[in-house]
Amino acid sequence: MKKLINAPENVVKEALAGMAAAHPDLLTVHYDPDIIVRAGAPKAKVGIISGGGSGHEPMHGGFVGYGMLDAACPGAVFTSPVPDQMLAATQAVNGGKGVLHIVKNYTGDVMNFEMAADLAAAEGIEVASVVTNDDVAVENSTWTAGRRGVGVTVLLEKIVGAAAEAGADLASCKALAEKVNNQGRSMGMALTACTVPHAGKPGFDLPDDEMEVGVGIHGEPGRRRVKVAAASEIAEMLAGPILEDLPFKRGDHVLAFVNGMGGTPLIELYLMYNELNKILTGNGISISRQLIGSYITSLEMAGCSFTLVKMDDELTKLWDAPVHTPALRWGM
Amino acid sequence: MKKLINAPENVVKEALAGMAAAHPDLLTVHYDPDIIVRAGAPKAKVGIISGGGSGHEPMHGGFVGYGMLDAACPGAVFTSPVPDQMLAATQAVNGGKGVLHIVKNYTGDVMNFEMAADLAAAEGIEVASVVTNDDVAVENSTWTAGRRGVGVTVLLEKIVGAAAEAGADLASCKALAEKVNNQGRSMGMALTACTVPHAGKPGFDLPDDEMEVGVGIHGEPGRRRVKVAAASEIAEMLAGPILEDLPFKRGDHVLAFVNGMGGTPLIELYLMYNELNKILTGNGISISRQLIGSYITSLEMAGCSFTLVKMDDELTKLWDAPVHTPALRWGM
Amino acid sequence: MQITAEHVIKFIELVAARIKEQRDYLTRLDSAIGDADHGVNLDRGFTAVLTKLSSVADKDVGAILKTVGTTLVSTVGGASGPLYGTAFLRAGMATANRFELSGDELLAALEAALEGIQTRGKSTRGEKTMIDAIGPGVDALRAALAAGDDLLTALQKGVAACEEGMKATVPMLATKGRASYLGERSIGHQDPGATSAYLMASALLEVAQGA
Amino acid sequence: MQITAEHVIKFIELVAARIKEQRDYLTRLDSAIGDADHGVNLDRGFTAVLTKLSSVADKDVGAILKTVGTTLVSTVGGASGPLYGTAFLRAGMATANRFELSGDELLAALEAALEGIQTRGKSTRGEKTMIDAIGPGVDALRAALAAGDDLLTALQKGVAACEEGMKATVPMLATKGRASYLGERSIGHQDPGATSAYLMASALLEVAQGA
Ligand SMILES: Nc1ncnc2c1ncn2[C@@H]1O[C@H](COP(=O)(O)OP(=O)(O)O)[C@@H](O)[C@H]1O
Ligand SMILES: Nc1ncnc2c1ncn2[C@@H]1O[C@H](COP(=O)(O)OP(=O)(O)O)[C@@H](O)[C@H]1O
Ligand SMILES: [Mg+2]
Ligand SMILES: [Mg+2]
Ligand SMILES: [Mg+2]
Ligand SMILES: [Mg+2]
Repeated sequence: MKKLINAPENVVKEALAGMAAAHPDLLTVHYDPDIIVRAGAPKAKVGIISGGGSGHEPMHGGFVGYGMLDAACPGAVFTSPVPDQMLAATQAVNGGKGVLHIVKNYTGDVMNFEMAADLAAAEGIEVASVVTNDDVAVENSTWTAGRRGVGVTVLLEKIVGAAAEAGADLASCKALAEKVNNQGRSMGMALTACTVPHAGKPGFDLPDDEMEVGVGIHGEPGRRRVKVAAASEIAEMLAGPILEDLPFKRGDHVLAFVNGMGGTPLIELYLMYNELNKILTGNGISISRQLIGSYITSLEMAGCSFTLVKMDDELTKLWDAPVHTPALRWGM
Repeated sequence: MKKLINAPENVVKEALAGMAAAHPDLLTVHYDPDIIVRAGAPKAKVGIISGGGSGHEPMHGGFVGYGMLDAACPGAVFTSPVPDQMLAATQAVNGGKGVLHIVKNYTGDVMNFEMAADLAAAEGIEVASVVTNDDVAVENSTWTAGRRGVGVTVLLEKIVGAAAEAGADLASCKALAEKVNNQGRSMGMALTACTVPHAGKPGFDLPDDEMEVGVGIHGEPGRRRVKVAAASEIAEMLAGPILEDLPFKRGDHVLAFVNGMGGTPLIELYLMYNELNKILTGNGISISRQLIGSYITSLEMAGCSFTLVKMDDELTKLWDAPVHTPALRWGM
Repeated sequence: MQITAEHVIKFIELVAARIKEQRDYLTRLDSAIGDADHGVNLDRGFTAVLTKLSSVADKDVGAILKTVGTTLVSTVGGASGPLYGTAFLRAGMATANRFELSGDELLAALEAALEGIQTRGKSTRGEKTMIDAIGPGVDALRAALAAGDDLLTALQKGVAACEEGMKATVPMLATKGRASYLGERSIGHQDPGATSAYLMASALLEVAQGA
Repeated sequence: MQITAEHVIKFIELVAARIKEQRDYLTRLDSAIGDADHGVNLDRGFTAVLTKLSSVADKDVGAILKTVGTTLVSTVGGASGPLYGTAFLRAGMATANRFELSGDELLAALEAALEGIQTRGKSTRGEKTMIDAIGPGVDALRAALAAGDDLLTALQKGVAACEEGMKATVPMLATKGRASYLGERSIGHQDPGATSAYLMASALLEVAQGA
């Protein structure tokens, strides 16, 4: 295992210390429980918080700031944070208008957030939750834990953050979050595995000529292993299931997000964007907004994911609204 | 070799097509010769262009836009662009106030830019050049090709781009560029090699317990190979030679740039920023501005580099000035 | 025989030691069908639990188990944190103010724990999770006690069933937790949570045997 | 014998073929002390040159070589593009309007090429570059012609010296080009540019031998 780290058990705290040193204008880091709280957020708004395992940077801590998250709860690497963190974050950002929890659909995340929400409710804080589940690689069946929450989470945090900044109330924020989640779909693939610092070994062995299709963001294997293919074929493997699923049709405008898994060079992401753009154009769908880069990652995994969200005027306006966080910034 | 590409010979053009599709508001891509030209740049300003091999994305194409570059010339992967590209870019951005060529000190880049400058001069276009050479890993001797241009290039393009946007003339832009270069130093390291698509094999073999210290950005081996060390020790190996070299002293304010080589997860960059911050604090130097991310890369290489630029009010103001490019954006 | 508060302290200490020993093994199991953190998660949790034990050394069984539960909830994270945390919390509620547990009281505590996991995890048996080890173990313990076995014999039968349950997760298709994302590919691997559950069960037996 | 314009066309075609054959070898050499692109760079350039050759098939040697030079400058990039480009341009200027070259004229063209590389690259011998192969080759050719050798014998001596020069780059410390960044670590590897220069020299000899 080769990593720019000291001891595996200190990775998260030391990276948090780096964030605190780098972005004092945007955020404050609290330890034990570890939370990242937006600096100088107005109190008279709905608080927006999210959280999940570490190793997905910049998600979520990199999205704390104006127009996006009010707090983030980083767990151990690939491990859901504990309820204490979400409770502390909820308390920190509650200004009386309630707090929205943005949760990715993983058993651990859902349970830990649920426990925190119960504790917060017991303190009289109004909490609403949205669970993202946009990964079409997983069959959406009542017999499974359901689809994973992946790329849509990033886009949703930006869009709902903008609405909260503009004064939307808790119910509207929750409804908006559900709308974005319903209108979004994702799928990812990996060329290489990644290594959890504590484990010291890659999560799976992948021969030099094979790749995993339908991976999540936790270094777990995907739905199937196939021979490495050309970028154009990989783009079809990802875009196909997304387009077959609801809700995309000819004439739609989408926000297209081509995401790197952490170890993928940008030149490859632009090349994949070119492939995605060709596929969508061929399907009569046009890209009205785009995001290209490594925003929801799996440590140093090489690979990419596509996320499409069907856009309308409301979502476009919120997407375009000013945002100022360590990882996403425009309009200010 | 596992990459998200189609044929190796089409990587650059297909990634350019992706950039063109993604950023029509910011830039236009011309082919044969391949150049990326800022969209809607005002004509009555000094044109700022740069270029170099591809594989370093977002540098340079990702820095084309308001307040930074007016054009970029992408060569083949790790190969200096040809004079035809720089000539075409110079012609495209020349508005009569002259054009500044920002060149990284590599034999190939310098020679190809020189030839282009000669050709442009023959057409009556006023051209000035600055050659960046901030890599302290290379001995600065008249007996060698001199120090490589690395991280400072990114910061310089931002700062000089802001000056040009504000109306500085060609001589001032050149003088400013030289000032930034003189006040900046960098050093990099690699945990893994990278694979040039055409070569199909990593540029060097690195055992699982070793790393290269003093690498450039072209996948070449570094100055020395040592056992993998803790992040704190690696930070010392990089910051030490930078601080020993001119021009940093107690009380200085610096712009600190922690750069990922392309395959390094952001969590590690923040952890390294934390180490750098501790070292600088210990030396009485304070970080007044920072940039953390993968901005000058070597394909999928894992590793990082540090760049420090000594700041003053002039440079700080120009750094803070609005910029809007695919890779750097603030203030607008 | 009875299970005393002292036994419970010893049991928790032994679980912590076993988890630390088997940390990499558990993580390796989780690496095959999950995200390679189960051993690390539980080790972090039980290491924290150890630092809390002295504060409840003279308390009743319920207080000890509740402290274990809240500490696990606050330090483990992931799926196993809320699940094991809830299990110990519920077992603690079932044993409030008790300094000694009869066989039936122990059974009631374990049933409460199992019930807590199932409620929190919305899971049933056969989904390739920890309850596929805990469930059969509790069943066997109940049956043995009902048949008049002494506690030690009953515990032995319970742990044996728990081990069988753990092994029976190998051919199962996961439909809960992270492993469910793998679909058919989850088949052929032993569930990490079932394995840690068996480690805990055998630690309980070991303490009872030493008693 | 004389070197005709037709020979020059054949020479360029042979260089293009040899470079394509040796592309991966050259790239491997560049991978050890450079950036793994020398073979790919030259192959891209000479592939482009081939498409231009028909347009100068009936032109004089100078026109042919100038077309090769400008095409290399426009398609190779890196260090070798301007260097080889300049070399062919200068050789073309030295042979303007000539349809046949005597030994002395060929020598003059090669001297102009070497001079061009040195000026463009600000390099001297002993720095572990292509001129450590070209320089000794030109010297040997000059000496042989001065000693009265016929052109073919002189070329043979020149190419042998060129090969020796190429091999002599192995123990050299690089002080120009990318390899110089490696410092002492550049020692022990053959320079890729010296190797491609030797390939070109031996192609010239092969064409002359077939003449
Ligand atoms: N819904 C559930 N019900 C019961 N047990 C579950 C459930 N989901 C997961 N588990 C158990 O949790 C174990 C994984 O724990 P751990 O690796 O610590 O958490 P995570 O899956 O969040 O990484 C699985 O092996 C399984 O036994
Ligand atoms: N200044 C120089 N003078 C002469 N030859 C040089 C000089 N710099 C580099 N070279 C030659 O160029 C070769 C490398 O060419 P190439 O790999 O195509 O370009 P780059 O170094 O830009 O990647 C070296 O092996 C060396 O022979
Ligand atoms: Mg986990
Ligand atoms: Mg090169
Ligand atoms: Mg796990
Ligand atoms: Mg090279």
